[in-house]
Amino acid sequence: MNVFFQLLGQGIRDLFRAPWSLCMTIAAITLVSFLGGAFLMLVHNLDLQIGARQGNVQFQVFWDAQVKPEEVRDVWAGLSAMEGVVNVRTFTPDQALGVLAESFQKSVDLEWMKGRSPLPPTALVECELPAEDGKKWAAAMVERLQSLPRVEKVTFNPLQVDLLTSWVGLTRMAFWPVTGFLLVVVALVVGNTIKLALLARREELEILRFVGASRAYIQFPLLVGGAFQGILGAGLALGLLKLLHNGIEEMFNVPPLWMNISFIPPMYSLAIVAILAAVGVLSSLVALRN
Amino acid sequence: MNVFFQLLGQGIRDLFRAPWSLCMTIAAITLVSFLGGAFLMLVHNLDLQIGARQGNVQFQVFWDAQVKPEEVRDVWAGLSAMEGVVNVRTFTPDQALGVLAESFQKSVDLEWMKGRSPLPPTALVECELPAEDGKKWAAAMVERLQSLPRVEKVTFNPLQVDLLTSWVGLTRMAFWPVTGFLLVVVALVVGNTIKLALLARREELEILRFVGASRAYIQFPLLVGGAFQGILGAGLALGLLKLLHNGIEEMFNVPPLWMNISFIPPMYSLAIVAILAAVGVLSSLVALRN
Amino acid sequence: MITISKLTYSFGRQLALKDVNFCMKQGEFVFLCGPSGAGKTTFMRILHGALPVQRGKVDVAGYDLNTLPEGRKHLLRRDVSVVFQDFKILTNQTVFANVALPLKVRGIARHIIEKRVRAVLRSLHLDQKALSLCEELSGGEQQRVAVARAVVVKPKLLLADEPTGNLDHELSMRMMDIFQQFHKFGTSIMIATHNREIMERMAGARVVTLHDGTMHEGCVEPGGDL
Amino acid sequence: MITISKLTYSFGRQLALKDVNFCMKQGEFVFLCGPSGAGKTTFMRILHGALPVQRGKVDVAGYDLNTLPEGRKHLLRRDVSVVFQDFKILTNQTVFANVALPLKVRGIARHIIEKRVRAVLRSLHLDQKALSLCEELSGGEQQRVAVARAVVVKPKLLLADEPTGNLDHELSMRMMDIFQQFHKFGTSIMIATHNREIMERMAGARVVTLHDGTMHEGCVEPGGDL
Ligand SMILES: Nc1ncnc2c1ncn2[C@@H]1O[C@H](COP(=O)(O)OP(=O)(O)OP(=O)(O)O)[C@@H](O)[C@H]1O
Ligand SMILES: Nc1ncnc2c1ncn2[C@@H]1O[C@H](COP(=O)(O)OP(=O)(O)OP(=O)(O)O)[C@@H](O)[C@H]1O
Ligand SMILES: [Mg+2]
Ligand SMILES: [Mg+2]
Repeated sequence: MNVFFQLLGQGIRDLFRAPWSLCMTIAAITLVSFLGGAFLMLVHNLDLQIGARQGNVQFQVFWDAQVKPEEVRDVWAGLSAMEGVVNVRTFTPDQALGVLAESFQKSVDLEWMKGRSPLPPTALVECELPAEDGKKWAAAMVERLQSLPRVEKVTFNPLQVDLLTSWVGLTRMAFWPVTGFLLVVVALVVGNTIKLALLARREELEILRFVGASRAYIQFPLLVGGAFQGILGAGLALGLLKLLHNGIEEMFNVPPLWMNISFIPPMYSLAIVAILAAVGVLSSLVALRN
Repeated sequence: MNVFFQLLGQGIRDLFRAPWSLCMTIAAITLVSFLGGAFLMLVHNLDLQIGARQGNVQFQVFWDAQVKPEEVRDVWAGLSAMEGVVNVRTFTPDQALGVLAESFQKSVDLEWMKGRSPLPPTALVECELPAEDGKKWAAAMVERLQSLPRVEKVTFNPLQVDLLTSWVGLTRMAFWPVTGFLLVVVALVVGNTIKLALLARREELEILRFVGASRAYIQFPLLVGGAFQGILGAGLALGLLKLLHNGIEEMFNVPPLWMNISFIPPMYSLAIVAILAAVGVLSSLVALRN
Repeated sequence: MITISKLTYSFGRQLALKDVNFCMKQGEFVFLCGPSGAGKTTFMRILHGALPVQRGKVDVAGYDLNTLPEGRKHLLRRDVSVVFQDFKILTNQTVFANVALPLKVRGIARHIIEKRVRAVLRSLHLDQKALSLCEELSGGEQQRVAVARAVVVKPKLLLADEPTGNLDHELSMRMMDIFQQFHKFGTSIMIATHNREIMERMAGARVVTLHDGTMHEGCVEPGGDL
Repeated sequence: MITISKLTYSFGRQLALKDVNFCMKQGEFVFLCGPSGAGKTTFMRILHGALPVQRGKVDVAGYDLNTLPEGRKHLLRRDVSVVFQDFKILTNQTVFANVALPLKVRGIARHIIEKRVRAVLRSLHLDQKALSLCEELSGGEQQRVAVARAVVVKPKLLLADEPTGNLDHELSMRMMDIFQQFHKFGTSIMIATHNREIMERMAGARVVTLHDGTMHEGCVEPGGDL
């Protein structure tokens, strides 16, 4: 047990004999696992969005353009109380105009139209579709919305869910290749450092063998070194990812996305650390074999 | 002269004795100089935009919403022939609606409004402001545009130029710190490789000294090695940058930007290669000193 | 202790050992002679498993080297100590660390290591240098560190390759005294050497001579040539 | 050739040379003796500028080592060749490349290098090994490579540190023959050695002995002790 801890310490101390090389490696691993983590965060958040929207459907309600603001306001207040409604977003004519102006990226000044916007009041009503008879229920919902005062038109668009789903599918498809690629890069980088360390210490390891050190005694510190680099790199990457997350958490929480970016769950973080440690150990093993 | 070329070859051959280390370094240099080059390309293109728009001003022309498409079409055709006009972009009511729909990112279906868009026809007229009496000229221009048939409103907005200018100023301000930082990173990376190479060859260099090699004989190949790494990394980075450029050349050539991305000019490319070569040599020198 | 029959070894096309038959009983003391390039070092490297047995049968300290797997060679090397011709010490570590190394890899307790290393260093006049880095030692001092590291584990078999090449007469004799002491306590010893003085000291000892890869038997004749 | 007065050198608190006065005329042949750790290697390292002159005055082959700047040391080293105790050969290069190295750094033409290296290798029985990597050589062969590299440039002064430690009697004598040949052609030679046989061969030669850092004069007495 004593020897175990001694060799553990040895493995880490040995790395610091070439601090430059170690720094470069850690930097490379951190960068790569950061990219991987960011990708994972993307997938995770898409998953969450899908989970939140799965089976939901959006109804778009357009009022008569001539309706008074006061008239719709009451109706809007009542919308969220309707059966099956999950989320309601509304646009006054001026709000719609604002979105339009934004889309021109200020190259067209629409300020002068303010107060006499030609656009109609609009609402996006998101409903949870019941598991059975979804279509019938949706038709009934359209009818109910249509019957609200001065509504001109109601459309609904289950397509959005399909689009999002297919995009997530694409990301999922890319997930394993991308992850695999990143892991290979990490393995190469760690393997390279360990190989350089081995090269620098070839004589020392030969001497260890000649004075009767067992294979485990020689190799264990090197494997520890590999694992340590993986863990350190992964830890730093997670730290950076958290920083990134803090930066962008609220960024997409604006129309028309209203998305709150979540950090990857603790299990994933643990998995990243574990996988990088494993890759470190494996690539050390391979470096040792050659 | 013979010895010169011999030592030149030696310097490069020596690098390939540690091909792994060389690869990592070249990769790092390439990455860093690629970032630097991309940044330079950004600055260069902003410069070009500024150059193109300097002193230009945009007039926004809004027609009566009830005007017939045929009526405006003739007027639009005549716009670019007006004195001082550089560029004209026009939006039919449906085109404006399309931009609006896009801004909702398809979460609001505006298809049903097609053909009965409530938006007015619009035009963006970009004019070159004469060096003198710009304000007066602009006022006259507004008047001229206003007098076109069925025009409801004309606004003009010299602010855009100021905004762009100030942004370019910001980038310029960031230019030297960012470039400096990147160069330091390159210097560290090259210096590190050279240092590792020196470490591996410490004995060999000692032996060279002991058998009567002059300082130049020993150091020249190392400096060549540094320069070679810098040049190779810079070359690869420029290649990558060209690829990036091919990919994004047309990307911003869409409303409302209409920007054609230019590649950095040959002089800049040469400068990048030269600077990286110099950094390589310098960091080798520093590695030698310690 | 050592039983070898028909051992042949070649580096590529360079034949280093040719049909060597050799037998060494436990507790024997053998000098290995021969001109430069005769194959002495090659022979010793095969004995402790640094080179594979290409042809023939080799048995050392109870281990059959023809079949001993790489993963178990450390067991052989715990019974067989080697003093290398080029020392093979860790130059960036202290004398003490070098001599303690073989004890450390055997998992021996720290206070025992301390005691045994000190004793060996004293007997080789290295106690002053215990905490010096090996790269700061003179050639003779480094050679003595190599010997100290080999004997500190009290091996069953000691292979010493030219252990006195950098030592003056007095120290060479001192080293032979130490070898003889270990020999008395049962260690089998094989010394490859060019040094006639130390051989003459051991009148009557067994001498085997390698020449162009073949082995010849003999013994030290008191005061004379081989 | 060498003029030294009151040379003192210490590694930290370890005093290696103490108030050494020494003079060597051009064409002299000197043995440097002394027990292990006496300071022989340190003395030689100072002579070719590998260690700085801490105290005292040293003049070698016309160069004042007290003032010779680092950038001009290679000139000194083109006149003074050294055979190092630990060889210092490039183990990952061939014998030929190693011996050619000092000629190459002097910018000598390839065909001349070829001729001179071949000749030196032949005289040291290394011609068979010219294209072998040095790490594949036996200890004695490596030592001969080190000697070949030192003499191939026909130096004004040759410093040889224990050049026969790994050589058998016959080769040691052969090497002394070579040294004597160079000596005849005017090279000044200083050999640090423990080997009495090669000293006895040069009866009457000058011997200086280092002991605990101080130097004593003497000469080889024919057939006897020093
Ligand atoms: N790794 C190798 N590859 C090729 N040839 C080798 C290798 N090692 C040794 N040899 C050759 O094998 C022969 C025997 O070498 P060895 O080292 O056993 O000699 P030795 O008897 O120890 O000589 P010395 O007294 O000079 O140390 C030599 O000719 C040497 O050049
Ligand atoms: N770099 C160094 N740092 C500290 N001490 C040193 C260093 N080099 C040598 N010494 C010490 O200086 C003393 C003289 O060493 P030197 O190598 O000159 O001895 P030597 O006469 O050549 O001995 P040998 O015959 O064993 O080669 C020794 O005690 C040695 O330990
Ligand atoms: Mg040998
Ligand atoms: Mg010495």
